[in-house]
Amino acid sequence: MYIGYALKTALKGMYQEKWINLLSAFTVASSLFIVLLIGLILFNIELFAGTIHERYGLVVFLKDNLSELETQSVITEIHKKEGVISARYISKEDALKEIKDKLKDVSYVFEGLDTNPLSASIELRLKKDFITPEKVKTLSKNIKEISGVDEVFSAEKIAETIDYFNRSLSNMSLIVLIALISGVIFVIYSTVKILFYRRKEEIETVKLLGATRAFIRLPFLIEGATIGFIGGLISTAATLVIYFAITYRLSNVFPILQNLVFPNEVIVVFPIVGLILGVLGAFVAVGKLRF
Amino acid sequence: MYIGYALKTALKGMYQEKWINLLSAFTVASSLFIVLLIGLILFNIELFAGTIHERYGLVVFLKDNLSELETQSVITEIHKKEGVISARYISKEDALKEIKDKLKDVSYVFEGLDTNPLSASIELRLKKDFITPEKVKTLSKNIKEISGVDEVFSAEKIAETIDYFNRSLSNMSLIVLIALISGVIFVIYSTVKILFYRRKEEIETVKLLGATRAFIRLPFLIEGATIGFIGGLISTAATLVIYFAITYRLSNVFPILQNLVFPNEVIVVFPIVGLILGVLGAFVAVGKLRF
Amino acid sequence: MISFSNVSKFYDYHTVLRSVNFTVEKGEMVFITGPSGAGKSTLLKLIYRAEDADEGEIIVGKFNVTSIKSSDVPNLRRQIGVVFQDFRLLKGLSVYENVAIALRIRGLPEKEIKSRVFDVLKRVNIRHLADSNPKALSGGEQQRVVIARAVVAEPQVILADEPTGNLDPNTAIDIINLLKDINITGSTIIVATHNKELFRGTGKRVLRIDSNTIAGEEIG
Amino acid sequence: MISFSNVSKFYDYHTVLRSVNFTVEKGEMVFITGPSGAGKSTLLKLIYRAEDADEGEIIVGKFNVTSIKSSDVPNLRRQIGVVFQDFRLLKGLSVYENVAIALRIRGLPEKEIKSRVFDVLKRVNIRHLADSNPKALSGGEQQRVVIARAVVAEPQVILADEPTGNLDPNTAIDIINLLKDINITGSTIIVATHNKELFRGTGKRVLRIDSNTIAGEEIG
Ligand SMILES: Nc1ncnc2c1ncn2[C@@H]1O[C@H](COP(=O)(O)OP(=O)(O)OP(=O)(O)O)[C@@H](O)[C@H]1O
Ligand SMILES: Nc1ncnc2c1ncn2[C@@H]1O[C@H](COP(=O)(O)OP(=O)(O)OP(=O)(O)O)[C@@H](O)[C@H]1O
Ligand SMILES: [Mg+2]
Ligand SMILES: [Mg+2]
Repeated sequence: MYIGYALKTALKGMYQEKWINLLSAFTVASSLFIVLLIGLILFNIELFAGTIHERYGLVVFLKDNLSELETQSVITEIHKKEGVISARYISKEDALKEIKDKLKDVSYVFEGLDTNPLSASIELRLKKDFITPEKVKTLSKNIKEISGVDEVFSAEKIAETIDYFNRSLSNMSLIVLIALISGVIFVIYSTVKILFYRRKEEIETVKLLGATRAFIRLPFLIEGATIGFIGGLISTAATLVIYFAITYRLSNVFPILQNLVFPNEVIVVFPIVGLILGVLGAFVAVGKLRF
Repeated sequence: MYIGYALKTALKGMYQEKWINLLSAFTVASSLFIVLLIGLILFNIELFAGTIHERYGLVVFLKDNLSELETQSVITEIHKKEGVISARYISKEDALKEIKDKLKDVSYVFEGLDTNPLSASIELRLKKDFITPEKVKTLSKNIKEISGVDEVFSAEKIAETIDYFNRSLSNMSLIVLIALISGVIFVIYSTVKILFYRRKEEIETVKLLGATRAFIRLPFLIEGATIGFIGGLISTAATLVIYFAITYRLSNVFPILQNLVFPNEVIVVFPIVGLILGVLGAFVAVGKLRF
Repeated sequence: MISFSNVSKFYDYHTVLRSVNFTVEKGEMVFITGPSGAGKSTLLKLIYRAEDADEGEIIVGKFNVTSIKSSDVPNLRRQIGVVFQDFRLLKGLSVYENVAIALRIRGLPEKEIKSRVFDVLKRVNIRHLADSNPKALSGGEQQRVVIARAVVAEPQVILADEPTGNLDPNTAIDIINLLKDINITGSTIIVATHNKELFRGTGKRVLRIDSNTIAGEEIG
Repeated sequence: MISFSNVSKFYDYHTVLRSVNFTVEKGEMVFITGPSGAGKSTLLKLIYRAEDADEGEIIVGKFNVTSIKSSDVPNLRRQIGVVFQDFRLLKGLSVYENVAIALRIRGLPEKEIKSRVFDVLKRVNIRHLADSNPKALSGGEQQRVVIARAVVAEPQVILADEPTGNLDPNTAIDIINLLKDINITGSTIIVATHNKELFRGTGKRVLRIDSNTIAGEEIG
């Protein structure tokens, strides 16, 4: 029964106070933008960390001049070890080709190379939960004892780093999340508080005329929702622009940036998150409405 | 004569409207924060690009078994070429050592390497304005004609990339700068406009009582200055926190981040910039004050 | 309809009302008078629960105002139309909307709102100002908007606080006649005023506040 | 001191004043009366340049108000003290500060401000309310704050727009006596009012506005 009037009041109020509302939407947008940006960065780092996990493995160097049968038996032996997902055999020749490929940019170091100085090797992929400093150490010790194996390159340091990185990432995510969520709540709360504050006198009067809480609250909830929604929309748009700017432009220079992922759901979800936060903030800001 | 009263009015007004002022300072801070962050990123990319410039050069590979005299004559010849800043001779042995150093992480590729497959070389550093695709091409052709030179590695692609990168960087800086400056002006303008708007009735009354423009404006200018200053302070502090978080924490994982530079002047300059923008925004927002 | 028993009201540093006792019957019209600062407005505010009594009991119709639940306050207030001494017009709204809001709050359909609002604006002679902003009105015109808003919903109780302070004598008498007409249809009315002309010869009860309480009662 | 020659004022859709002519001598005290909406407040607003005249010429002391430079308006207004019909009290400030601002604007030293403000608050009988917020005051008390603010700087001209609408008869007479006292010290005073009691027997000129112009002049 009040809704038509509340809608009209909210729209009119928002038009009359263009400035405050623009600033509010802008503020909400900029904080949601930061949330989105940091979220996106964390998301992508997480993704990247995931691929590091998958890619990472041990490299087992074989003694020179092993027969095919001997090589095969080493591989079988390794497959039996706990934590090993797969093992890929790389011959001397493959190794050189691969290295040359990887180091294209500095390929001049291979100028005039006419003997192949590399060993044949086996690359292992390990299970995710197997990549801890101790487990990798034990595994590589075990593999080294297999006959035919010359050396195991275990890169404990990389394992340690990934481990540390993962832990500090979750810590940081938590801190950043808490800081940002309280930031967004603060902004929307104080935004609606301002709108409420500006109409304090009017609300006081309407209360004295006998208005119910719902009658008073509804326009504010609509305003909060609109501001939050628009804030979410703007921040999503801004993030998309930044995203395309980075993937299309900067990736020419830093090719790794081409792999940045922007989850499509964000485009739908974020304005709705803004709307919900707006309604919530408005609700808190209008408060108990004592009579 | 008005200043004491204006100061009291401004402080009192700011205290009475804690909410609006907090939100304002917060808004200014967050936009200045973005300015600072992007500024810092651009600054560091610029720095990095500068070092790329300096580091970048041509590599001249010499024929095998040149005598010391022949080598010396090649170096002298190269020095004569336009655009060359310096030439560093690297023997076969030095080259291997350097490569091994550079590729520490993948040093296993040198396992079992017992002959030195590398050539002796001369690394050239070029003048900044000489690093354009055509000039580098011409120069490397000229050098190749010197007797005793086997091959010149010119990496035209790197030159092209740097060139492109530099141009798109200045374009982007410009766009970002314009967007952000208008953003900051908008925020401070509308912030003070709100303060002004909230006191519209009061100002109308004071005007009717015979107040001069200065009397009316002064408290607003003081408020704008305070908000801008606090905004600048908060954003500087936030940026410093982010900076230390990145250099101390993340640099464990991405060592390149250790080289990030935070110019100390920012700590002093930015709050002052905030203050000036605040006064400016307040001045514009209060406007002409028609009587 | 309205009864005060031993009602007192204090502000931090002084007493405004002490041991006020009186009753107003349903359908009665009563005047309250007294010097500036006597407590006339405060007494009215206690009736529509804009202020809480510190002592005593206040009954308004079926509501015990002094022990009313917070959620019942809007119901109480919708039984009462108030002509505020300081007008309390809503600045952002037109004259029409300022009057209509009293009906909107009560959930009336748009059509009825329209006819009722224009009716009452006609009765207070400001029909032609319906679309104006209250700020562009003269003092007396604004006061008539407030009166229109107070009576438009035909509430059981009408409280008029100095309703003619900004009106010329002729318009003032028109307003008092309007209130009398409404009174005849059954509304209980209390008018707080300094203006002796308003109650002289009406034959209504006049309560005089002095020294923080009802110091006397006469017939106007 | 004040003279109107053929002054007219229109709003978008109607005429408020047409061809108004009158003069008020320096040191004179004049009343303006007329029904609600006649244009009394508008006439006063033209004097302190809150509204622009659409036709004619207005002179106030050494100022030609109809051709005044925008930068001179504050100087004009500082010659004039206004009792606004709608009070225009500053909500954030105490009663003391509300009165003091009239002197602050004129750049007086703090010490003199203090003694002058307390003096005038005493004269309108609200010295004890100096630290109160205007919102916590009764209607009549607020009106006296406005009067105090208008007279505290002892301006050459005082314009009082319905200054006693919220005051009981005794207080109203006190206020008129206060204005008379100030008038004797040399200020020119114009009082716009509906209240015939205020000018009856004063022997001052009374201008009556009707049909958009000054329709008559009598002696009160
Ligand atoms: N919120 C408040 N806080 C403190 N004192 C108050 C408050 N409201 C009113 N008062 C004081 O209570 C007294 C009575 O005020 P009230 O408004 O009831 O007077 P009134 O009879 O309506 O006077 P008037 O005729 O001038 O309107 C006044 O002295 C006033 O200053
Ligand atoms: N800003 C405005 N825009 C349009 N009309 C206006 C404006 N200000 C005043 N009016 C109209 O001009 C007329 C005269 O107003 P004014 O305030 O001068 O009357 P008044 O004589 O002071 O009346 P009252 O005794 O009721 O205060 C009124 O009808 C009013 O509606
Ligand atoms: Mg009162
Ligand atoms: Mg008027």
